[in-house]
Amino acid sequence: MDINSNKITNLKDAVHQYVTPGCHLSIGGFTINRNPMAAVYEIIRQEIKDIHLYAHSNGQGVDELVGAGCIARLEIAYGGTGKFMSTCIRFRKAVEEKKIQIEDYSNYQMTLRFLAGSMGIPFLPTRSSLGTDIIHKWGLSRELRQDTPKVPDQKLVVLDNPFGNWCDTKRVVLVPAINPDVTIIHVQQADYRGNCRIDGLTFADVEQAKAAKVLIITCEDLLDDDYLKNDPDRNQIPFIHADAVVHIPYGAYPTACFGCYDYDPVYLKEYSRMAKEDILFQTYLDNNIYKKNSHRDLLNSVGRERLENIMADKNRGYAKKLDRR
Amino acid sequence: MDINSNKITNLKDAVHQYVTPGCHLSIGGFTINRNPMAAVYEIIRQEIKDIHLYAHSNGQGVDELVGAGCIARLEIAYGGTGKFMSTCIRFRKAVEEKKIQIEDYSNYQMTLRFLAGSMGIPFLPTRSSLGTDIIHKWGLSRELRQDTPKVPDQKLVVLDNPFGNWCDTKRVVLVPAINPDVTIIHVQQADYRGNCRIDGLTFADVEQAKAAKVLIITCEDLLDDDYLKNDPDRNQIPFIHADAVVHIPYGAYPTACFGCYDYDPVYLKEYSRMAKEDILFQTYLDNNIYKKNSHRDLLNSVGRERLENIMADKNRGYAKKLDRR
Amino acid sequence: MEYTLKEMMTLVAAREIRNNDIVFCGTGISMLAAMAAKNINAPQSVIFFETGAIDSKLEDLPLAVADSRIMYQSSSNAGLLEAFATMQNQITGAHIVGILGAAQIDIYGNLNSTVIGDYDEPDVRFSGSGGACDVASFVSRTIIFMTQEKRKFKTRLDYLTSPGYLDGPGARKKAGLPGGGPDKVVTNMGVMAFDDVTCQMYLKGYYPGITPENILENMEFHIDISRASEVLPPTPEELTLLRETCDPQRLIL
Amino acid sequence: MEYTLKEMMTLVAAREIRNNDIVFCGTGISMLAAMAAKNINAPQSVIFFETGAIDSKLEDLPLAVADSRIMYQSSSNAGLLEAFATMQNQITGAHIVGILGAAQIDIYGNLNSTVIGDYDEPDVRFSGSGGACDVASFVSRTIIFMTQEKRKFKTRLDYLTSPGYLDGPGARKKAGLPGGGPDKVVTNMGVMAFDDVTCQMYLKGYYPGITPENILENMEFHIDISRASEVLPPTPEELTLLRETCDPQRLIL
Repeated sequence: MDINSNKITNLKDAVHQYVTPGCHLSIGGFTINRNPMAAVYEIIRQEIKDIHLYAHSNGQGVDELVGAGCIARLEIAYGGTGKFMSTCIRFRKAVEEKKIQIEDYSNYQMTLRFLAGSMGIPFLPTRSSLGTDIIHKWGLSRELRQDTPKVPDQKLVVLDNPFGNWCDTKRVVLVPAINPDVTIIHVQQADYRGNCRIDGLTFADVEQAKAAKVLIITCEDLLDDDYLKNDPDRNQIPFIHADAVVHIPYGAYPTACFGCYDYDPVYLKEYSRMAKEDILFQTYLDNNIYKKNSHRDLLNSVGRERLENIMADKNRGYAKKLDRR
Repeated sequence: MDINSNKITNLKDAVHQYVTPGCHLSIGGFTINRNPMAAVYEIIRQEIKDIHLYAHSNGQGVDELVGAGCIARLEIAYGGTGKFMSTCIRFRKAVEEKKIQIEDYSNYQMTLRFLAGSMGIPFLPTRSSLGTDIIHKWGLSRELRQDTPKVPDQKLVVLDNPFGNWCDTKRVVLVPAINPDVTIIHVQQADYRGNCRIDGLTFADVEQAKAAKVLIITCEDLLDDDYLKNDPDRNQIPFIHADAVVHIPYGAYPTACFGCYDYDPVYLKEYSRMAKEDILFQTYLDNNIYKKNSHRDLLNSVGRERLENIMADKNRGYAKKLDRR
Repeated sequence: MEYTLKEMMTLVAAREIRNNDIVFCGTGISMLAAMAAKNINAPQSVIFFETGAIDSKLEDLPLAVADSRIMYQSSSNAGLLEAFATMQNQITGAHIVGILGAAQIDIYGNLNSTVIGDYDEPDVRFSGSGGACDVASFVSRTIIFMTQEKRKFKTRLDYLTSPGYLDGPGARKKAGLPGGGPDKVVTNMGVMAFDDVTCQMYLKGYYPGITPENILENMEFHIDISRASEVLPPTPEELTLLRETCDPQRLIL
Repeated sequence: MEYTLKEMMTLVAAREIRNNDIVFCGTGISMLAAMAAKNINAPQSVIFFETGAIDSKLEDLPLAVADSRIMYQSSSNAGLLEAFATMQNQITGAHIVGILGAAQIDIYGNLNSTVIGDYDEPDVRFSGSGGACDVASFVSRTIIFMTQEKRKFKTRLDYLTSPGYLDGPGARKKAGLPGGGPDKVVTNMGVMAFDDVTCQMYLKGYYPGITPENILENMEFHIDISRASEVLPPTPEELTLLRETCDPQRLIL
């Protein structure tokens, strides 16, 4: 991939080329916002399995990938989406039924792990979790760690402060870097080379993007010229990190995309309802994902009215009048 | 200081209250851009001495503070301003004449040290400087370190990677956090509570600001209402870090302020010329700083024509037609 | 004025928030408590989310800490790194009060939000820490929402997700933790605080119509009830502001 | 066409830059070399500054790496943290070529830009590392500008600011450094490269009118000159683009 080339492609090809069985993956967004849902659905549709997924609180996308059986191992801080699912339903089932291996961290720790990966260092320190079971209980065994070169040999390391009591700190927890094989994020604007502009909170997308060996960007608006260079202060990810750029309007649907559209409460509630029963969930997967050819197909079946309901007020970035009860 | 209060004050009071003799200080900007020069001149005018200064490549402001005899100790990465002074002239003299104590780091290391301070951790790791004299030669002795609680007991620590060869990394250098007593930055826009918006590169200003026990902000535009909240994505420093906000148009002069004005090549060349000789430099200090009551006095003596010459083109952020030869 | 227990809990937590506090809140009732404090008793308090927004306007109630509603008219929009650094930073962290919830709590205010049963063979899996462990590790004090049930107030946690006072006096410091630890536990029956010396939970208040004994019956461990008094019920003004300003659509209440 | 040695040096360095390189540059001649490459032989190369700007338009020549001219029409404006992380990150770092200068260099391409004399009692103080040590530590290869003088090509450096190959084969790896090390040294008399096996500097080229012996006379240590050939002089096209497009005001040239 030439760094300075035109990287525009389509979602089917990008997922097929980069998201391979057994790959280590991370996805952007947080709970019900800016998840790269079109890409998540495409991964499910292509039935890519045995994925090692890294998540802080990525929420909806995680639950659907887990539910569809794509995930073998999951390093995660939070499997929930807030009000819609205080605990992600398929995630919970999969863990309780031991269908996936799981290892727990905190949100900050997962974010630091991506940051370490993006910085090219093996670990970063924090004071979070000292004295807790996040330190004592490992989800991935030492044996698995020894046998798996893409997993570090320890979950984390507690280190006495080598600078005495500097910063009034006795010891710190070192969390190991993550360099996913692939990171997929959804952004409001990207250009042909892969410069990205995110409006609203960036969550940990920037660190996830820069830590990845391959970065796939899906975007609401695709610019085939250098327009984004007119305001470089707002471009959080420069093109040198990008490998594929895909134009997918409503690419975060049914999660929200600040400034563009809100989450769809109808979809998310229906999802929660159907996720609760295995048979219903299979129906959900069939109707909403497998039987659809593309994200556009899904949007067509959702229909214009619901998409209009979630359209963001331009001054607020969300749909003020949306009925969320 | 109430976090949510109106923090507008004037420069004389802010400097007098917070920049005390012997304090540990850091200033924002880089070489010839966005140094908080009005505040630097006020510190010199108030003859505050024995300061411990932390700098990456802060350039013009560092050289003037050193030249005026305000600095006792200096932890620094680069004492230069680019084309105007490949090595800062008063800095060089002070080091060669042993008038200040100096300790050398790299730019990344100093930035990481501020970042560690802002994150509330005692150190951060990097692979920079392994095998070099930055590791072997310490400017501040172990004895001084033992006797000075505000200085860490070691310059840096080399640590074998506790995660084996994770990230293909054998060992790292840990650099200790900095929490300056005071950081002073100059920004394009701030509001009464201390929300800051920086246009163009932020250098390490954000980390320096968030690491500080006290943050003084000088700004080109001061907003006495919540206008900056209309575009929160562009506000890099929220008000919770701020202690004093001072409105000083041309507060970075003679260094540049992107979008507002360029550096003044006439001033910077004249400075370089006068800095070369002790007697001339004393004249410079007398005429440009001690005999002036305020930054406005200095700007008045510079005159409208020169200020007009450096006025930034609004579409470029700098003065396209400025004669810089 | 009539009120629900959820309203009572929200307002009791809100009363713990003071001007000059920076309030970290999660989803649901904790967010509502922070909004109530801001609208009722602590107008100068600042609301803050782990996702990176600070001082959000909150014209409408968010349903998650990543809801676009928190991004509108905040003082600064950043990301998780900045948010958690603000908590871990002892200069800003000293101003922060965190509001948390959990599946289990013990007498030292340690929280479990990860599993019931064995970690490797869980009977019930919950969401996990999210930012809770970070908040509980870093900030000056926390307020914890709990439902008063025996299976939730546990002698021994199945998994310690978020640190309270760990195993007692000095334990946080010994472990290397910064921050202050739990300040209050707000349940549907009363309010607990923590003893300055023993770091153990004690009953501080019980709601009208509830007795200290009722509360003890709904806990696996015993706590001191000698310092308890009845909690003042919500005032009409509190209730009106909570219902009409904070959650008019009754999304949480 | 007539040309100055400074023009020759700039163009010789520019020729080392390829399409798909990300070029880290400092102030002065190194920035001009990067601009020359972009305008002449490597239009797809990307210019990058330690202060946080990448892919700047550079309509006008900056006089410092913090000059506002680098902030105009870049692909992204950030800060030092992002810039150095991009270099230390091995995925992006593999694409980066750094252009450096120094006061002293040794046979392994180690650089001194800190002091002449003792560190505690310096005879001459220079600017110090700035980002040079970081760049030399991290990136895939570096190009070094030097003036050909005995006091600058030293058997032993007074201070090792920026790592080259340290003390020879395997030493970078042993020290724990990533990155590749020095690739070329461009002086006012010729160009040196580094032997794949010994990691020692050797003469690769000498400018028209200069002999290998002239160069050896201006170095404290001896290098192999057996592989040296004459460097092609600047073409009229190179000179015209350099003078008229890159530095029309002759701020550096």
